[in-house]
Amino acid sequence: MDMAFAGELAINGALVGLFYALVGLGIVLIYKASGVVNLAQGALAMTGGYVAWAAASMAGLPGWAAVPVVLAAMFALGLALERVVLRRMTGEAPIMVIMVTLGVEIMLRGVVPGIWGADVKRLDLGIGQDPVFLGPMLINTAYLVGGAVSLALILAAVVFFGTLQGIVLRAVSDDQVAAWSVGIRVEHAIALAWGISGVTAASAGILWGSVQGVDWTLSLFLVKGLAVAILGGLDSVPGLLVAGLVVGVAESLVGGLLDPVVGGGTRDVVAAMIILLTVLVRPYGLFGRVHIERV
Amino acid sequence: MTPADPTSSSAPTPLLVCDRIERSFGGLKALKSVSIAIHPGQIFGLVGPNGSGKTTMVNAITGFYPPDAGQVRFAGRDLRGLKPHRIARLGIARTFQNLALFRGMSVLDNILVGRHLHMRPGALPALFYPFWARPAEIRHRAVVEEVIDFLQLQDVRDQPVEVIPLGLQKRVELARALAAEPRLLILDEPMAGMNQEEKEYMARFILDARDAFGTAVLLIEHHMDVVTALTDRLLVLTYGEPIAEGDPHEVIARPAVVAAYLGKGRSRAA
Amino acid sequence: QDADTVVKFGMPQDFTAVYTFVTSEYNQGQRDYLSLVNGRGGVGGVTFEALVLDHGNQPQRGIEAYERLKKAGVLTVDALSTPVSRALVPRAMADHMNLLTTFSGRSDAADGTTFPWVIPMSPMYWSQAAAVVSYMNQVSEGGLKGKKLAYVYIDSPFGREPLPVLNALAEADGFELGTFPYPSPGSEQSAVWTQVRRFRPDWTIIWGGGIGQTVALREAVRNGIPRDRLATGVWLSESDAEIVGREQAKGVLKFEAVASGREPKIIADILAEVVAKGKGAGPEEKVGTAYYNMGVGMMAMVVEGVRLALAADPTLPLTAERLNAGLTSIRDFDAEGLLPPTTLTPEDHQGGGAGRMAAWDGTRWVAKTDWFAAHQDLVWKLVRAEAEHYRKTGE
Amino acid sequence: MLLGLNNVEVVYDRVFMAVTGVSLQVPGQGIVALLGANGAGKSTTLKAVSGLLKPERGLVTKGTLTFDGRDVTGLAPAERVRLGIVHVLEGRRVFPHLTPMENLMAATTMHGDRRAAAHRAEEVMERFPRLRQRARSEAGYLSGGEQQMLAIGRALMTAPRLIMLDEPSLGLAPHLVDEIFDTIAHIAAETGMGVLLVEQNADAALAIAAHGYLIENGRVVMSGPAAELRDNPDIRDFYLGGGGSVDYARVKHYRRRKRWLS
Amino acid sequence: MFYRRAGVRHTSYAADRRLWPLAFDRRLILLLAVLAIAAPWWLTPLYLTAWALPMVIWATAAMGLNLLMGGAGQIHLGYAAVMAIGAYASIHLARAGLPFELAVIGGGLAAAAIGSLFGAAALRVKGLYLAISTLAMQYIVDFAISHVPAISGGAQATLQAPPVVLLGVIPIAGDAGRWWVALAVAILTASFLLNVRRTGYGRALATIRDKDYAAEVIGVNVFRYKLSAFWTASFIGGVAGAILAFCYYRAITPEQFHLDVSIQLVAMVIVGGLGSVLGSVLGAAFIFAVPLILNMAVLGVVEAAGLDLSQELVAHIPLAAYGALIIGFLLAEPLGLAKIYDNIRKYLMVWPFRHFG
Ligand SMILES: Nc1ncnc2c1ncn2[C@@H]1O[C@H](COP(=O)(O)OP(=O)(O)OP(=O)(O)O)[C@@H](O)[C@H]1O
Ligand SMILES: Nc1ncnc2c1ncn2[C@@H]1O[C@H](COP(=O)(O)OP(=O)(O)OP(=O)(O)O)[C@@H](O)[C@H]1O
Ligand SMILES: CC(C)C[C@H](N)C(=O)O
Ligand SMILES: [Mg+2]
Ligand SMILES: [Mg+2]
Repeated sequence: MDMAFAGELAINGALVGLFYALVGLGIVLIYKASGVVNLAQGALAMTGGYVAWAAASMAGLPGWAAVPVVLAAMFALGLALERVVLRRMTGEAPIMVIMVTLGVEIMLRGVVPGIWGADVKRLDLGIGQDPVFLGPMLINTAYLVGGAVSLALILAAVVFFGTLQGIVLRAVSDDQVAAWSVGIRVEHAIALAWGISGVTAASAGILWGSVQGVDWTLSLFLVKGLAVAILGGLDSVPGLLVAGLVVGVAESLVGGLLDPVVGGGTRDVVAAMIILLTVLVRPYGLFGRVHIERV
Repeated sequence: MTPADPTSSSAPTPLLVCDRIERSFGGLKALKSVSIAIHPGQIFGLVGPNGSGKTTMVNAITGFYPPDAGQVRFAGRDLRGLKPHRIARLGIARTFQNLALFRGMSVLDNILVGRHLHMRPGALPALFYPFWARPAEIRHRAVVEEVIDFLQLQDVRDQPVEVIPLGLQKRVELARALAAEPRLLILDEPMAGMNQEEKEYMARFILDARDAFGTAVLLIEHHMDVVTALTDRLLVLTYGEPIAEGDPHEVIARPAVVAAYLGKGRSRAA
Repeated sequence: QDADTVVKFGMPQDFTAVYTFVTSEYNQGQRDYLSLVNGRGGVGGVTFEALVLDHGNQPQRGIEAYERLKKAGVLTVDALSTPVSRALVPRAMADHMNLLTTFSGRSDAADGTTFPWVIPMSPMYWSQAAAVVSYMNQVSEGGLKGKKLAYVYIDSPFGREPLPVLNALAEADGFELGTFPYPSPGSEQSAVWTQVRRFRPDWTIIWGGGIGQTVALREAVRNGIPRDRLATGVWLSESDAEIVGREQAKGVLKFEAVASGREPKIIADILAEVVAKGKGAGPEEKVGTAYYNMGVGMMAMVVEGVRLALAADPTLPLTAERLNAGLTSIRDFDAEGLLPPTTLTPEDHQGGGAGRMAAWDGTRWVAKTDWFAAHQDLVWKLVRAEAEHYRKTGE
Repeated sequence: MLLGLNNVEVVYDRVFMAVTGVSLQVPGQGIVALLGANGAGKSTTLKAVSGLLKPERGLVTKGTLTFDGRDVTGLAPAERVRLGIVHVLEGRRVFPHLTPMENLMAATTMHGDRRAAAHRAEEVMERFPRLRQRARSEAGYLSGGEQQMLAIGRALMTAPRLIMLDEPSLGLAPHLVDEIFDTIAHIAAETGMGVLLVEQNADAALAIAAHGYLIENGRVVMSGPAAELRDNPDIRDFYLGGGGSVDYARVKHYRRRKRWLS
Repeated sequence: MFYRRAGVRHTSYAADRRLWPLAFDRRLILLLAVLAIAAPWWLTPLYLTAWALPMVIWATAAMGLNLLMGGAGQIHLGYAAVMAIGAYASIHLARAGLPFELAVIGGGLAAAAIGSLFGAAALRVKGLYLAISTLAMQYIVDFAISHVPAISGGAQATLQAPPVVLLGVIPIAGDAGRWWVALAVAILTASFLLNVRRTGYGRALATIRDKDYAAEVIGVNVFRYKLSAFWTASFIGGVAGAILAFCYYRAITPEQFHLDVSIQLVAMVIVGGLGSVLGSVLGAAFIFAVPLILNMAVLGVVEAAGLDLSQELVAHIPLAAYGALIIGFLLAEPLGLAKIYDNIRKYLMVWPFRHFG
């Protein structure tokens, strides 16, 4: 096999995998704080993309200048969602709360394109389209930027969970009632997680929106983010990183090598197989914490 | 109701024999060579400080944490490699230290599941309920009503199990275990969180169960007054090691036991 | 009752899911054209009404909308969605409802004898692919013989559809065909394009819709595929070029079955008589886009069918049966230059399969050829075989 | 009075009334014991004070709660902790995936001063040396007694003025029960905290308490100085085992239950 | 008030185990059954074929999924794939000449076989990790169907369903006939599920729902019952898929069973109420009908008010409102529509008092 070919596939795959991990990061944050899997994470990413487009095209800001505005707005949206919707569900069974986030996803999918239009929007961050060449290997610049941003955010999250605030968040995810009993403002902790998730979602939406254009399909990254988050272990940030790389590289390599043989888009299936197998071998994902069950 | 002097080890075959059981978790040796023998109809006490391995012992017997070394024999059968549900089928029932009732089910249904191993439930009987499942349901229901009567749970029969008080929940768990008609009943701290009166009730139920069904009982309890009164034989563990075994009154007087477990404070009496 | 003088068309379409990239423009064109005709007093004593519903690309909602529209008395249903159209075929066939599957739906529906009630009225994907290859064959020096052609497609029945045509033509024209599927919806295609680059194609065809197309176009550019050697079917629009970058997209080729731009007379008329009076069904800037004009063109054809039906028998109300007969008697209709001259017959529901190649010049689509149809013998061989297969097995 | 409950009524799930008008007082110093049978409403009362009813769909529907003269009835749980009310929950409820040290640190969100928090953690570790031994293990794997110590230590980290303990002796070995009660007595004596102690182990509780309340079916049916309660014949019978020595092997079959229905 | 409970006495265990101890409930059920059977005479064809028929089929599927999710506590995100297996298998069987009933059962069996294969994952993983494994199943099945022409039906990936012929002699051609077939299957499934809950089987499933270690000690073979739950639920799903194909779509294509359908099914179960048969029906009705109703309502309002809104906005408002409704209902009653019904019923039962106890 041709090394340059495999190398190019692997590198671009890894970068895309990091991007998936960025979507997954929001899911993991919220899960760690509240034990809820946020199915609206994809729709939040879509919203971030739309808001960026609106800021850029309506307020006339250049793409990159709109970014901080959008991140702030999405932080606020995350907080608002927690305050208005999720807070009232505290203490309910996780599956119900997950369903509520699905409701949020559907609503955002209606509201946002309803207001700004469902046709695909152009979002230009000023990232050049010319590829970077690594010897014979062609690396997508936008992926490079996206991968770097994801990596930075994920590392920041790893650091964060070592701080006191991080411990508090972990405590909240362990036992909300106990957290209340020792004076932790559980609502604030969860709201913070939602706010940050809004930011990571917006980053994802903006980065990918600049690659493919902004429309509702950005919300489909939910599935990839979810897969990566679960593969890594829903409550593990470092796990995200590894899982993102695994999924990205595998999708890319297997897709590249197998598709010509079987004549089909095997990528999604391969990702599905990897997830299935990994979860069978490691039931709590690669790095997920084991549920402590004392009998 | 005079149990055949179970303290004498001359009784022919023990029902349960644990021979030099060992079990560790990671680096922690939770059980270091523990052996016990329980005879039919005997109430065997197992005490020790928190974390001394009592629950682990129960888990080793019931197949949750199979021993790393040593052997468990029940009614002459080697339990090695058997899954918990297979062991349950052989006639061992237990309750849990931290209640493990099925939430979302009524008290009645919780006790009815105790009959599981005497039933043959499946999807098809349910599909043809009137002729297939109903007769069996009613038969087992009658048995369960006896248990309910026995443990005086009539009032709460139809309540969802999670809303009744803890003490009653413990009783329901006992009822569930009894409904299985076990030969060996393992009770892990059945009286935790009970007041005097409730403890007396529970004590009575345990004795009655033994007397009525001839069940052997392995009892873990921190209430020493209860333990000394009910058990025929007592084993004390600390750090996974047996430090004393024998007649309960005699055992609790040993200085080692007092030092490691009892202390000398006021709770001695309680 | 004057209800008899109103002819209703059902437009259950996908405004919220997979087809969002086309539906609103297409539907705007359809309704603006009906406004134009109504503004002029209608045709043969009837005026028109469009009943629009969203089915979100979900078959069950499409079926509900279909049944509802049927009850409302529509004479045609245009679902603009492959899955929904497929789910409607058995019903339309049983109910004798004109199911319009313009630019969507099964290719073998071109066979009117097998599918009397399914009317594509537009070049099916097989015809489109054949035309694209035939164009490439013409403009390459020495034809396609010995050349390499890459086909990069969305891995769905729609994307796989051209494969038999391409394979047959590869054999006939002597080029090497490389096929590169990417999974739906195509947000991420880098691995695919790495392979394409290594295949070193002389020509590349991309086949997808919406973001799949923009991402493909971007990746093609990035991987150094010359844009004037890159072509696709009807699903590439001004807004796609906009997203990729007007300049970056320059030169890319597409097959168009309806003229784009504002020059065609009907579009100019709409601007003057509908939009200028504030009766436009959508934003003015969309008037004259490729998808908008597709909506106009197909509606023009349906209205022409109504005209023919009423010319043959002016009794009102008009029925679906008579409209079907009217539609299949359209001869050389070109909607004043908007369409290639189109002839529909009870046997041929496709209408000739003609279109033309157009290139993006940085601001608009510019025609590179005249209207032409290619390899219709081959296409019809496939159509007949598939239709035969359907009749035999129901597949 | 540090804490005052005035005719508090609690309804679960909008339909089930668990506490039907409880009034009690806890002074700023010393131990108050709250006794009662299973399901009498002891835990519910404590949850009403700490504000932890909401997650169980419970609601204070009547009555008022005052802390240090202030009405706290509508306050969020975290704010009550900031005022100085802390609740050690029944069943220990440590954070299972955090280490003992992290468990302690998680309870310091209300204190800006990191150094003081670290110091306080050090004190707790001094008080419960066992926790230091298990410092690296996740708290979920600690034994029952260790977890109970951790729970009490964690509560102390909030620097409370009132500590409410819900059955701290539950499931503990006798020597640990002694230890825990000693600790509670010490805390009450040394640090000048109010303690509200819910216990089934009435004997031990009344031994260290100054005052006691007896609650039945959601109502306070008896109250008074601990010594008085200890001598009350009914209490002796039903909570203290008739004065100490019960022969469990011979307990009567169905004892008539006495109810203090008013 | 309406639901008189006073005077209801059970004198035997059999009576105590009845499904509906209250006479009022029994009469209500009877009335509903009669109404449903008579639907072809009082419903217009539009509502019969495009509303009632699909709803009753979705309700069947939701019941199957609810057995798994509510009954045994196993989340399944690939239930549409299970239905697809049933649909494709039954249609291929029918086209191979098998009578309709056998083809449907065959579809159910095929779905059960493959479905429980995937359920094997449930033996290792729990909760969300299981959910993701079933999601993977969805992708794998989708891929297999759409990439094997022999399954999906040639280049056009469409398969026509052969006409339904009952018992090999009674041809079912009309809407009414198809409705009765679907209704019969739904009623059968519902009665099965209602019975499951009051038998040892249902209880055994419930034990593995939250505490599988406690299930083990009473002798429940968790391994077997989890598999059995997957088997049974997949069988029902397969049958529902087959009925969907034969009676409703009449031509099947891969898109009819994609991930979004799986998610809709999960939504039906949860919005309806976990573990409740009534909930499955209400949930299916809600998830199926609300988008349609909203669509019409928004169109009506826009038209009546003469609002000049863009077609895009008009099309998206129902979607937004639909999401908001899901949120709203779950905020109001997280236990689902069935619980809302139950609350109302309880309220009427104790009326004029406010609470029990
Ligand atoms: N699953 C497990 N993983 C790791 N360690 C465990 C596990 N289960 C028990 N242990 C450890 O094994 C030791 C013995 O625990 P065990 O639960 O048997 O104690 P016990 O005697 O029942 O105590 P208690 O009276 O508090 O119930 C403890 O140190 C405990 O932390
Ligand atoms: N979450 C709840 N929902 C409904 N009822 C509840 C709930 N929690 C408690 N109850 C009921 O409220 C009453 C009082 O319960 P509480 O837990 O306060 O009793 P307790 O005195 O603490 O008993 P225990 O000794 O068992 O801890 C009981 O009858 C109980 O069934
Ligand atoms: C509009 C088209 C790009 C969609 C295509 N007909 C499909 O089924 O995927
Ligand atoms: Mg224990
Ligand atoms: Mg309590």
